[in-house]
Amino acid sequence: MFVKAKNLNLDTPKTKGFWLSVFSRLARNKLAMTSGCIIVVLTLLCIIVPMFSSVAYDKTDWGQIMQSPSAAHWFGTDSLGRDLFVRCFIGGRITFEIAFAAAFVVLLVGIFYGAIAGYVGGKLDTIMMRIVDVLYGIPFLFFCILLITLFGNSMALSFVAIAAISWLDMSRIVRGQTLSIKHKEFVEAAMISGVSNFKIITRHVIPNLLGIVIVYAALTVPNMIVMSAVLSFFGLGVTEPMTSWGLLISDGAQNMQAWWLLLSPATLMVITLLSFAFLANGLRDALDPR
Amino acid sequence: MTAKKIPLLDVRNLTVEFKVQDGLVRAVNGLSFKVYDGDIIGIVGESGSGKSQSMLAIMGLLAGNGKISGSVKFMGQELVGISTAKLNKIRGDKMAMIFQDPMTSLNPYLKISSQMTEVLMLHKNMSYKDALAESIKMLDRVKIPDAKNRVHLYPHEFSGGMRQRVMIAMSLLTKPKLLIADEPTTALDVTVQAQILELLRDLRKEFGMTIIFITHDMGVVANLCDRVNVMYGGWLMETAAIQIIFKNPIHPYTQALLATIPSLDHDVDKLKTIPGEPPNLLQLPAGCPFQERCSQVSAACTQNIPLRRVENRHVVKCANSNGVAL
Amino acid sequence: MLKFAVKRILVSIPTLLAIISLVFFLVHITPGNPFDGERALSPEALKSLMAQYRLDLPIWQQYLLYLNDLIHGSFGISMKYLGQPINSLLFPDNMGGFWVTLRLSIYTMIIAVPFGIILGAYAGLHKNSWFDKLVVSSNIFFTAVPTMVTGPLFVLILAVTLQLFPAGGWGDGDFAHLFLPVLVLVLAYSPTIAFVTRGSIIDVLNSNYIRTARAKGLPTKKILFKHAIKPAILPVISLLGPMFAGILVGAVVTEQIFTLPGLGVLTTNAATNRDYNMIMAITILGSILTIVFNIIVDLLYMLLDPKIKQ
Amino acid sequence: MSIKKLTGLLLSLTSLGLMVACSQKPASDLSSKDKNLITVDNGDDAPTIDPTISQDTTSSRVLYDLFEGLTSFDQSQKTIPGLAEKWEVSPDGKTYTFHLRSGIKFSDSSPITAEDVVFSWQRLVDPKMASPYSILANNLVNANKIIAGKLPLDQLGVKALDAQTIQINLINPDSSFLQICAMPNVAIMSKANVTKFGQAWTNPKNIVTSGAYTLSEWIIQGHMLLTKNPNYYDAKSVAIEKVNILPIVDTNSSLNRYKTGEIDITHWSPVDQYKQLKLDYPTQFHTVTQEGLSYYDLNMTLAKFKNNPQLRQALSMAVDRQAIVKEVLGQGQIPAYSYATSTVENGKFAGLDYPWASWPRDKQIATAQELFKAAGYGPNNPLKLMINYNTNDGNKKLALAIGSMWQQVFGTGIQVTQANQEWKTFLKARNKADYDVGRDAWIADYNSVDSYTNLYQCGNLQNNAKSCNPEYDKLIAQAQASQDPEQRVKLIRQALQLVQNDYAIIPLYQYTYTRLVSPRVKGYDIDANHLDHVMSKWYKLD
Repeated sequence: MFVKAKNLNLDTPKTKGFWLSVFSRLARNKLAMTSGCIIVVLTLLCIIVPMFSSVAYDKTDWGQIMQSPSAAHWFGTDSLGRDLFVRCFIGGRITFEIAFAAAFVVLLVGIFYGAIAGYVGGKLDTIMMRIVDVLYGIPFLFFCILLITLFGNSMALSFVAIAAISWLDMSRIVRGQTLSIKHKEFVEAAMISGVSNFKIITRHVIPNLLGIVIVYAALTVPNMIVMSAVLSFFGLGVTEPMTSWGLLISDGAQNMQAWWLLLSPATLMVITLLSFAFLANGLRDALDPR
Repeated sequence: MTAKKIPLLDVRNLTVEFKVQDGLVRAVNGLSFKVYDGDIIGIVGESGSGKSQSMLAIMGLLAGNGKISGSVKFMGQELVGISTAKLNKIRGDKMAMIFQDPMTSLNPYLKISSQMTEVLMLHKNMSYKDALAESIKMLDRVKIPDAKNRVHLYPHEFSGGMRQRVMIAMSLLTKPKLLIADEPTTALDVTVQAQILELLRDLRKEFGMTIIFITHDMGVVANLCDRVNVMYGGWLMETAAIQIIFKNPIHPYTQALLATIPSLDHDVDKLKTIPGEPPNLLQLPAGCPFQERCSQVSAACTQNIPLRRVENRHVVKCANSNGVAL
Repeated sequence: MLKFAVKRILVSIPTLLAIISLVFFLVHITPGNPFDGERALSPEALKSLMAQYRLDLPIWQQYLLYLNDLIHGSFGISMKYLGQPINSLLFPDNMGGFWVTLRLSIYTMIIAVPFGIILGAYAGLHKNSWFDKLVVSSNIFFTAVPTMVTGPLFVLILAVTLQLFPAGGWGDGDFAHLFLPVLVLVLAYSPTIAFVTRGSIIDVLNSNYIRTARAKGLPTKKILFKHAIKPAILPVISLLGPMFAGILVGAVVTEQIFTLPGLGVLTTNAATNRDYNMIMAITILGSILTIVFNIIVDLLYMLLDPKIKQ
Repeated sequence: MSIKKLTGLLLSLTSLGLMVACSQKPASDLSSKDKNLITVDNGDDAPTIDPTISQDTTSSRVLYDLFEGLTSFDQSQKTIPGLAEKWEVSPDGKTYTFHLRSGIKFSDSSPITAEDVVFSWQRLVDPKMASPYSILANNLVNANKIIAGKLPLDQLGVKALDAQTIQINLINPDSSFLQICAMPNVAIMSKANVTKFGQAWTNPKNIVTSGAYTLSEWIIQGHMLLTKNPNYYDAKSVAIEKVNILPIVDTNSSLNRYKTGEIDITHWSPVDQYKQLKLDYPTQFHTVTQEGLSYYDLNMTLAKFKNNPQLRQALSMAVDRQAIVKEVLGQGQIPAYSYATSTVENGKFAGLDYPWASWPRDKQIATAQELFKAAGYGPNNPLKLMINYNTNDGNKKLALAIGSMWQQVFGTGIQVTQANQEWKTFLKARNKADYDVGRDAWIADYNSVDSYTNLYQCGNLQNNAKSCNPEYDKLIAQAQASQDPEQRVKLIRQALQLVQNDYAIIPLYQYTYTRLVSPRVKGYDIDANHLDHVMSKWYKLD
């Protein structure tokens, strides 16, 4: 599902000083800054906790199955007696990896594909958009099973699958924006002064899209995490004994009696996503001084 | 000069403040002036001088975080603080406003006919048929070709100049007493600008409405207005008849402003500018906002400066000027 | 207007054909054949089954035969529900398959759309009020917490503990059985609608032509419902099109949690059982729906936005 | 659009939605309070209800209600007369003559005759039908040639002597043949009805049944409504008018709907909630040992396994079956130390456990480590093993548990990884012997040791380990040919003892199934039902 935000009239061309003023505006937005800090703290935790914790994330302990949170296991244990505290953070590491890697691919491919289609327009644009329509048609679940069976199962493959589906929305949003930015005066000015198409796209069109792109990226990150959970459910991508937040949450949802299975991963994920969203809002307001 | 009677618009000590992330921005600071029926007043000043915000405050169109204090009486009725419903009885009927950017001032999703007739049907409760006829007549008057058919078109089917004419026509449908024009010609190229000014002058002769014309272009003021208010940093620096301002300006800022106009009779190699930057409304200095850039600055400029009447309807706000303090 | 719609339909036929061909070949080169089961089949049995479903023919011949069936409006026979024609599985004469998912989506949209728009508009009008913050954070919350969690949560609270509603099943599509699935879907979709409406209302109210309308002394209700409604509703419409198609194909998780006989379970079973004909049928159905909804969105855009008149 | 119309539209839309949803009167309340309706969860949707081609337990559960064979079975799995009142067996045990009950009718009141019986058996071996269960008839005269398409159908060893009597000729005597006659795949169908409607004959509108119930409604993934068949010969003992069968895949949904009283009998229950359910529902929650064996295949085509019996034994001994049964799965399963369950054929094949089964755990580990070293593996030459399992919570726990057990016993000498594979991918890999260690299991079709002995014969389709021991095959063939039951049992026990020492598979545990049965359901003696073959006609509602 994509969000077609109204276009932001960012007329001022992008200069070095611009990013400094953006950052200063962002710094003043308390909510965005706290969210930024939360994300940094969480990322550090995800890196440090699994390293220094006494219990390995995959150590099964048959005597300690399904224990509610206790001194020994702060977040309790799961159906195989594994410590949830460690698994939440190793899961966080994987979830961040998937989210950032997939988001990076989506941003990279989606923006360029959309910008080129929007900017060049005409025949090329229709062809490129028809290709997007065709790719939309492929059933996602089946596509993943095919990928797995052809290339064997690996974590990298799961985010390729997710990215392969998510960049379609992004390219469509970016194309819409490029169409409206294309007519703005400063782009026409660049055209007249003989700047090469590629340079126009990279230096003028794309920087102006950042507002929308960031907002949209912030909205798709949760979808990607949930998609990776659905994939793991079918044995693709993140496989046992490794885990991810999506997997922990889907296990937790299976067994509501054991509330602690769901509580910790769900809270961690909601906190992360709220911080991402507020940070994105802060960034968007900073980018669009109006 | 017209005889002294109750002013059409009497603004006393108008102050407009905006609550912003980093503090309080005072866009208009203790503005007082009077407008009499039939005047064409030019309000002049650099950007950020408060000329637009003061008029928006009068019309009750301030942004959400704006706060108004002081008094604004229109035809004897106090406008500050009255309910939106009561204000709606006045604005659009007796008081009208046109804006700077014609490209975005008309609703792109509604036909011109619907946007014009709704004013007459609301304020003069005319039927749609009569309102349409009246609108077409007014469009002819503002020289829109083939008005009968074009009235049913959408805004994007008009050029910038045409759209400003439609805005003017729309604002004059109810024969308002006062028309506030917020830099209506700035966004237009020079030839169209002259036509619009010509049109305004003719319409004023025909309908006799009072006009407040906001601009930063002294040339436009000289061409159209008979009185001038000079604003700077939210203050009213000087107000006087057009001849006095151009011949014998008292306030140093007015003098500096006039010096920047390139004259036709002798050529100058370098245009004169006013040194320094417009004031930061967040950290206004105590006293006169122009003091950092003023060539005749003195110690008194930092104190509270009263309005002084130099002559009838010629008032100045400067520490070094003589005249009777009001 | 009609000319535009017809043109768009004609353009979409090659796209649809491209999708069918791409998915057809994708499906057939995927390892694992539909007839592998817990009990291994004897070679003869396998051979005759393959013949029955024409899988022993060369692939391009299968493709042509498949297209021929398609033109005659038949999706072929299911390979999981042996011998059952897919048309009767997807569009049964009683309440099941597509009709269930369609009805679920319609109920969800009927409630989620007005609910989302009204909440979004109200939040937009009262920017930065507590209500506005509530709408914004609820949008983030419900995009973060998937139906995979909200579903079982509601079942646990409302059905199992409070025994207010049945914990699942379709019954006769009556209110009791419908309430929880629709509630979960409405909560999943209406915050996004509200969030987009809020954003667009704020943008519109900041625009110059609304300032002109206020300068003309128009009452707030008239400004809202005559001047602001069209520009504000456009971004929402462009969101609703793909969203409705999304629900039709995407309510898999909800249908599984509430064991509803809709398209959801058929889709997952088709993929895991390599039911080629079913996968093709659901893909085609999904694509047609997406194309139809995109055309509807564009038509609505043309209707509302004079600038785009072709 | 004028303002009033737009707001009007928005409001009417919302109220329309609510009104439409509310106006639905709650339909005939399918919930379980109705005396004459029982709601049963069957775990999934039956892919087909055509007896000839059905191959899974889900379809057979429905077929036991809709159709009946020449013989049938009671709650203690004993064979009893079905549509045939009585039968005689020839002295050489190769010829069975069945006498149909008089006056029996199909659900459309057409008479059930010997011709229908012959038709049903012939349809099973018809190459055009390609039934996966045609092996049930491979002991009948000419059956295999007909399946291979070399002989016409009427050559099958099933003849109608007259309208009421049928004679079946076998190639070898088979003590469990009467049990085979009770299987759903050989249940009696109406020849007229099936030939008339062709493939659509199983549609509720067309179907004609010979069992206790008939099918009145079927919504795929929705529900299957069975109504009592008035023409059934034993109709008076069928207590409940309607049976509503639900295909609930998600065990949590099933449990929730049991708790709200919508379902009377669940199919299986969530793996992780076993202890909790035992506490909450002591009388309603049943754990029943099932006639089925769970085991791991070692891929015998791989060199590292084929010629290394010591490694295979070491791996089998290193598995702590007590821990698996008590802590890992903990659902009352029984550890398995032999190639057949101890309960099959009422315990005739018990006592065949490996000698080391009763050793203390550390002695087992010590021997396993010695064998492992003798097999040539250790820290400097580590053995890499991948366990393949298909996506399922129980399989996941088992694979991880056994993986960590091997890791703990053999230390750095072994590196175990697990591969969670999607169902069809898993089956393909297993059939193609493209794996190291593969999860496997077999549920007996009927109460006979043949279900297990077939698994280890050379070239058998179900022998996924691809193991082969000619000596074993010879002993099994002798046992099947022998007339004397004791001789047969002695030979089979000897054969099992022999093949077990090959250690081609690692037997793990005997299955149990767990099920919630509502207190209002009477007459269902679930704890004795090891084959989990259930007929709705047994149920009674108080």
